Amino acid sequence: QARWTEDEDRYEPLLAEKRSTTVDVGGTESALPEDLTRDSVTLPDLSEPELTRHYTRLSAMNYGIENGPFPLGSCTMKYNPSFTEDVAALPSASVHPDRSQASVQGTLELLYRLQEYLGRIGGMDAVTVQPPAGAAGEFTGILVAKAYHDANGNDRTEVIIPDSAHGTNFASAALAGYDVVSLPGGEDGRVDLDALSAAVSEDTAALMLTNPNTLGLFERDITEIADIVHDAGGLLYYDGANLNALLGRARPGDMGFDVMHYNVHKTFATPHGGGGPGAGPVGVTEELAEFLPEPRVRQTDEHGNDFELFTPERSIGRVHGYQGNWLVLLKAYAYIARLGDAGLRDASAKAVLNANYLASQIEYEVPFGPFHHEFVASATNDAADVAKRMLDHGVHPPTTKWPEAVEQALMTEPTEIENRRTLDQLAEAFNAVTAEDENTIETAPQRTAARRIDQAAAARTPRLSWQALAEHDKQ
Amino acid sequence: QARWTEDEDRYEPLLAEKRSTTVDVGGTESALPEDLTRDSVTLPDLSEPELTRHYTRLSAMNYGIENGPFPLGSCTMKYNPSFTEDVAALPSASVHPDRSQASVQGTLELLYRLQEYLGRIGGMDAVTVQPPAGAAGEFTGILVAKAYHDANGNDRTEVIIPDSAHGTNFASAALAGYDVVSLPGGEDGRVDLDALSAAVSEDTAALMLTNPNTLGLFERDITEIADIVHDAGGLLYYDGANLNALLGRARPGDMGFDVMHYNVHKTFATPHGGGGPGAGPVGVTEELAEFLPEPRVRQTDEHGNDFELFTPERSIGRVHGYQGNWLVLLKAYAYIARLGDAGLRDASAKAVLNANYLASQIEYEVPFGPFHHEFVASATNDAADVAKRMLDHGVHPPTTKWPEAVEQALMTEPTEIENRRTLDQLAEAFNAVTAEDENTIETAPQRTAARRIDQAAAARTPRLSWQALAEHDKQ
Amino acid sequence: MTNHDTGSPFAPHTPSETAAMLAAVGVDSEEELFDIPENVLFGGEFGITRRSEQSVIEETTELLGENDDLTEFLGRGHYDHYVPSWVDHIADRSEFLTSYTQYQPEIAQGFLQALFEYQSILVELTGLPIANCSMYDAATALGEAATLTSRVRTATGETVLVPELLDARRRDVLENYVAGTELNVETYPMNDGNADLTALERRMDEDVALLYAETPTVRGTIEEQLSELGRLAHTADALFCLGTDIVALALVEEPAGVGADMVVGEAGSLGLSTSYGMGLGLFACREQFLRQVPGRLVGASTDETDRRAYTLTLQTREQHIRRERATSNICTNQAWVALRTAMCVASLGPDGLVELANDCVSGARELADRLNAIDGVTAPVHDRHHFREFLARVADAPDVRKRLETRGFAVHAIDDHHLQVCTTETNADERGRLCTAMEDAV
Amino acid sequence: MTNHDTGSPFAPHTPSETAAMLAAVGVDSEEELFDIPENVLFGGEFGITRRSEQSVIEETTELLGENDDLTEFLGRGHYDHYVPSWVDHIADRSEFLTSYTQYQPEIAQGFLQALFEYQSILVELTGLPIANCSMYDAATALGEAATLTSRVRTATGETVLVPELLDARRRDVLENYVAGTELNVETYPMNDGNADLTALERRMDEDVALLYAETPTVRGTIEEQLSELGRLAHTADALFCLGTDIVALALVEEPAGVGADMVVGEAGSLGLSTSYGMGLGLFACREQFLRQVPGRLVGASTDETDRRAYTLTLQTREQHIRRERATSNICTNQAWVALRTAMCVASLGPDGLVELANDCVSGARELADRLNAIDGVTAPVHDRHHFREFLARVADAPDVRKRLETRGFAVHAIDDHHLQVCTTETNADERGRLCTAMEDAV
Repeated sequence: QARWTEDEDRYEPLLAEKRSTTVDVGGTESALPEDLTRDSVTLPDLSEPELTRHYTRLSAMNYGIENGPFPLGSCTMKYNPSFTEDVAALPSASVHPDRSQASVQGTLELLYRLQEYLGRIGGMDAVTVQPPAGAAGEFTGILVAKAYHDANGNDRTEVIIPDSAHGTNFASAALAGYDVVSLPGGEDGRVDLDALSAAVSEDTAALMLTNPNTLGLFERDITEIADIVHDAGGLLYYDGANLNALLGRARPGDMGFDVMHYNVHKTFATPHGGGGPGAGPVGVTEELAEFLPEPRVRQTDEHGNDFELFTPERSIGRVHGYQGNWLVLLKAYAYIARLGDAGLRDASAKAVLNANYLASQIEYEVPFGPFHHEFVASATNDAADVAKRMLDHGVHPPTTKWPEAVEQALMTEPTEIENRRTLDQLAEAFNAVTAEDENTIETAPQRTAARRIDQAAAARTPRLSWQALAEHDKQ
Repeated sequence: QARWTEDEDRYEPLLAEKRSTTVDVGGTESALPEDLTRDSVTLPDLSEPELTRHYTRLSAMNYGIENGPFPLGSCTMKYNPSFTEDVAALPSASVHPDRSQASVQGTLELLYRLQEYLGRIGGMDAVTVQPPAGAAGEFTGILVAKAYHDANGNDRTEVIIPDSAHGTNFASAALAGYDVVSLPGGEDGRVDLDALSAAVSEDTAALMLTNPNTLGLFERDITEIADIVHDAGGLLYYDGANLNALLGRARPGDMGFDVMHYNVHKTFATPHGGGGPGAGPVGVTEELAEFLPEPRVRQTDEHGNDFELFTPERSIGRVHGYQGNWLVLLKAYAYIARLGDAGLRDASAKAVLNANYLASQIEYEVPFGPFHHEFVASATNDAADVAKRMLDHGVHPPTTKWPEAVEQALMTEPTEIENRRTLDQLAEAFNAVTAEDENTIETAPQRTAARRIDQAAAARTPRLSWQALAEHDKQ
Repeated sequence: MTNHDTGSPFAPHTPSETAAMLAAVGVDSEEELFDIPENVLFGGEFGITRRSEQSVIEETTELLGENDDLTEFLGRGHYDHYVPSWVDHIADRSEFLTSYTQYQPEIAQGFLQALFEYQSILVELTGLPIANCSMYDAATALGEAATLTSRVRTATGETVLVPELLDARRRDVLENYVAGTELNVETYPMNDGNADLTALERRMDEDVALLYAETPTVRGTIEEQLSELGRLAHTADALFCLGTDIVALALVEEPAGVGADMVVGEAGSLGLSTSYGMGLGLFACREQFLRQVPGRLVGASTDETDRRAYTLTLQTREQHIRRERATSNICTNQAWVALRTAMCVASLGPDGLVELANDCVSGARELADRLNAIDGVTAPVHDRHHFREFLARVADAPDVRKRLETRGFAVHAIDDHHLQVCTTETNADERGRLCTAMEDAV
Repeated sequence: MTNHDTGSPFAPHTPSETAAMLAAVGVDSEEELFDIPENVLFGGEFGITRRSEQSVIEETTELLGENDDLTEFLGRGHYDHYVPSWVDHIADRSEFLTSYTQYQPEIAQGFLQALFEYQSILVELTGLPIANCSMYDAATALGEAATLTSRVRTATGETVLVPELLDARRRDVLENYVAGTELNVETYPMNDGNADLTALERRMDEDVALLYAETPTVRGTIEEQLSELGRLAHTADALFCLGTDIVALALVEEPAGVGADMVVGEAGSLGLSTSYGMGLGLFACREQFLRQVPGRLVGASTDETDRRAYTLTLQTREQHIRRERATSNICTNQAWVALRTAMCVASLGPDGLVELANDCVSGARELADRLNAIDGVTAPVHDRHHFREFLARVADAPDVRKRLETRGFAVHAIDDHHLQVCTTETNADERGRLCTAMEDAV
């Protein structure tokens, strides 16, 4: 379609630029006395046809999983089946969080089943579904670890995190009040056992580990790693971002992990929604179960009221005002139920096959291996530029410049949903860029809704609202 | 977005080109003996992610009402509010047509209410909602007229239709077995009373009239027209395509029309669906009610079964296997209920205002007037070429080269949903084309998903299936 | 402030914009724009209250809630199959749902391609080379088959022969479609649910213009002598039109192979729910009738860049060009349903569609066997293969139907002693409960 | 044939494609691709049955059908407002719903602009120049306000002062957020539902780092001394954080005008239904805290054609760059809810939003008056202006709550003698029936 460009200054006017009205507040029609109200409100004032066109046009300037491949490493951009949306849209799914437990037995049973499913999938004894995102799960897990140590009279102050870990690991540990000990990676891209042995001490509260790690490598020495941490009295935390690689193949609980979080918006295909909402349930071993956030759900014997909320004995309290992102949890349940054992096991197989196949088709160096659901290729040009140029080939590029263990990293995770043809086309996009001259790459993208955006200027002169923008444009 | 062009030959491969599989039918696993089955089936064989991408890409190559203005004359492309879709998606809206009447009282009441609403809006005494489209409504109305004449012992053979009428009028009359008498338009673009007087005779079964007509002109002499037809023993048929111009302002029943159809997919905003489904309810005067198709709905006194289906005494029978396009009727009901008197009356006001405003802003001759909800501008270039070039301005062009009373006609109906700014932009698109050189216009469009398409070749060498296409490409 | 709370909620005009536009036009009021003689001006009210979106949804939800919540075992030409969620979501995208007929193909490639794919699916399933991109429903498609017959026949025959057991409504529509032609409609007898070939052979003569048969029949039986029917028609120099539906087509004999000149029927069994009878008329025919086909056709061509592109084609057949000499009066059709149906077929894939068709046979067989085991029920009544549905003999069919309804089930009572029961994957889980209810009801 | 009936339904590989891909990789089987030591290989089953889409929908529908169908008059921080249909339809477009965080802004302009518009709406409503583009919910937003305080405070104070009547869950979350800081949480007393200013003034000293107040309060009262609260905080060199919600903001005093340094609260009251407590944390603050803001910020810039374009900005605050020194650990947030909320605000427009806020006051007043007229009920308990909700005194609140539930209504029982009742446009039509039920229940 020809884009409707209303003028040469912008791609689509802001709501406020289309029509905006100031309404007086207070006065005779007000339900409150004037001294308790504001003076006026100025907001966009558009009709429904105007609004639907606005947002339809905005949607056309946005790339989603149904537009093409989305191989962002560690993000697990799967197809989000729409039937899970239908389930979440059921009127009976929308109840107020302060309903009596007797009146929401369906919701409680569903949460209970999800706790059970997640426990089995991760090999964990107890699960809370409250954390509303992966980072919230990490924070929860670390608070649980802290509560455990506190309960044992251990005042441990450090959390060890490999260099290649997700930034949230560091921030979550810090938010929980821990000092972060950064662990440099080994030469093979995995944890260096000697470095780990040197790092652990009686101050070690936990080691946070992603497995396979962000290079897609399985931490083969996981048993030794667990022993080192456990021997030092620490706990082993599993970052679930890469769980899709292991579904039905290996379980964190079986590897010696004590705490883990699940990213249901990755592994279990709930939509990312342009950044959220997700959900980050946390699973723990029996030993840690009593510290989980309240409330959890359990089965009871009481007749006609088969499920109930309860507070674990030494609960850390809460990490969300209510029960987290319930609608997201519901979608995750529906997805897991749809796949079952066979589907989950096939998902990891095809995710790993796709990553390996794609890597075999691209003309980039891929250091380290054998990788699983993702690989990190090394670009000869600036990786960010390469990504921009890939946009011109109609695909979403990989995650760039991270992890730092690979120079000019292109961290690539196609997931199981891509077919061979699409992977070939992705490979063509990768390979086409290598053949192009520097100028083409540096001025990319040319074929996208917007051209390359000046990010430095955005940060240098922050314009974070239409009010600020109007002010700025006046000057 | 950059379009994903898989190759240089086509914009998006066909389903069958993506993956196709032949499956044997019959044999040991078959539920039927082999001599009762076909041998095999060859069909596209794709997974859900592949399919959703296919259709999402196709949707991106299609222009709908939420993409921009859609001023097709006589098509009344209104905004289609999505809440009517929600209503149509209610599980309780989907019942089998052979349900007992007692078990579908909700459906029957809703149909009854719609019959009532439509009757009031058109000034008609009785309404059937069975016809599944406007043309089906015309066919129904003419069959009703025929049954009426037959019942009165009159063997009338002709239907009179003004030259400027929709093609369906002619075809529907012919399908009902009538000879069509074409009535040339008067100099003012309206019915010429003398010509009409000359055309009517004892053979005249009906005059089919659109009012405002396709030039947007109200047939001012409607009372005289009605008298002429009625005096000759004929009936007056109202084509509802342009009813949006008159909502709450004038009613066909009050003008002397005996039969009319409503296009709910025009006037009452049910979506066009790329060509259908629509619905074409028919309203008639008391005198003709007994001839309407069966079944209709009426209110009863019987307790607990307040609405029932009945067969009008001398019904023409049926024009659809069941009750027509029920889900469309349901949406029309919801729309009418949303607007109510005030909204309907405002719709016609703004529709007529928008047409007049747009006409005032374009540099084209607009012969005839005063027009109402639509006008027919005259292009100096080939109207079809002008339309193609307007596509490059990101808007949908008007209906072209019709009605023939205007040379190089651009039949334009913006409807009430456009705001002033959009109308100004439409006017700019109109006006920009006049300033362009012939070559630009003749090679337009340049900015659309596909470029100008060779329609002659399509008709000369029909390739109407992927099988035919593959055969053709082989040669 | 916009006025969307007082006038049409979908007209965006603010009072000041309206004023400015009136000024630009050169009038003082909206009323001035209407050129309507005083004597036909409407001064009244319709008495229709303007309601909020929330109110309309509540009202219609409540109203439709008056429909009893029954599990339906109903068929007789209209069927319920599962529609995958993605079909709803993507068919509802406004680019599809709110678009118009593809008069500007350059910005309608998406819908055109989807309709082309729909046509192709029907070509594959029928074996006939031409399929249009929709009729209203099976009944009107049959009507169009008859009018096509009247146009292409050079012989003298004037009779459309239809099965005795044809659904009365379908026949009613057919009668209206032939009313304007020289054709008349007569029936041929049935034997144990299927065509009585002996009687039919006796009936066939040069007066027959069109022979129409169905498989499955209205009673759900599979017609076993399709080739023989085709032969009888062609021997009498008549056309042979087969009525069927899109699921059955995946399993039964290929229509082209049994001599069908035209295929009509219901394609919306995939893609629509029951929808109170809303349909999608399937229409396919032989190559030589191409210029006589009713309705729209999408064809492939190329654009200026020589890329493949699609367009409505052979429009000179249609009413907007040919007027009273058009092949049909149809204009607005069921395009969006055709889109949904193609999506459903694609979603099933060839294996899924064939499996579904097989399940229609085995599911009916299973349910008939279970009902037959109940004292007082004989099922199936016809000694035939059945597709989805079958007859069950009971002592008092209307009474049993009512009792079943009280127990939450809807079945047909087609005469005093016969129920008709239809089962697909959408009610498969309820078969056991139906049998239990039937035990109580007979 | 695809294998979507045996493996993952969403992995498109046919067996032959799988084989070819394995060959291209150079292995014989999928298992070979896994570099997992034998001793941690999982050989078991989860015992989760693979189900069809139809089955999952039926199962979850049935399961959730176990929830009683109650009309809710519940609030206490979580509210139900009508979401227009178009918001659902357009927010569900896959381009929005299935997109990722906007790391490639050139193909994410749509979502970025929508989030920018969301931020702008909050800037207008709070009067504060900085709003981020979402926190998880009101409780975590409050937690983040506290950690921000701990980062920006140069004074020595270590106490976060919160209202005595703060929702316990909100406080619980706050406690966890401050656990890793030097801060501790204490309460100040309330008087007839609002802050007890006299007591608070006595309490304020240099130990207070952050003063938190809410309007409406958890009991639905409008805080009448907001400016005074701001003054008390600033006098003690503490920050003032106001908790509120997006609807109330359209009516109550502008936070910037009463000295709020930060505003937190629930923005999802518009855009989400009750959703069992799913939220959208609102976060806005003064300019000087810009570099300390938690969460994502969208900023305007230009692209190479000098057209305005949007991008995530000031990312050096965030965890993926700053790691343990980030302003928060938040990564995945509630972006899609923010999109919906902005759509809802736009749908209401300024007049609609203000009207809705006024209705929250008058609706609560009307319902309280009607309940008060019932023997045995006193409402409202607090002599304040209320927003949506209020307390009602009855003899035995838990008992009355249960009786009302039996009659189809859900209200809060907050202690032995007090119910809390919340009303908005979504239950407005049921107020009369609630009153009737209450007459029976007390």
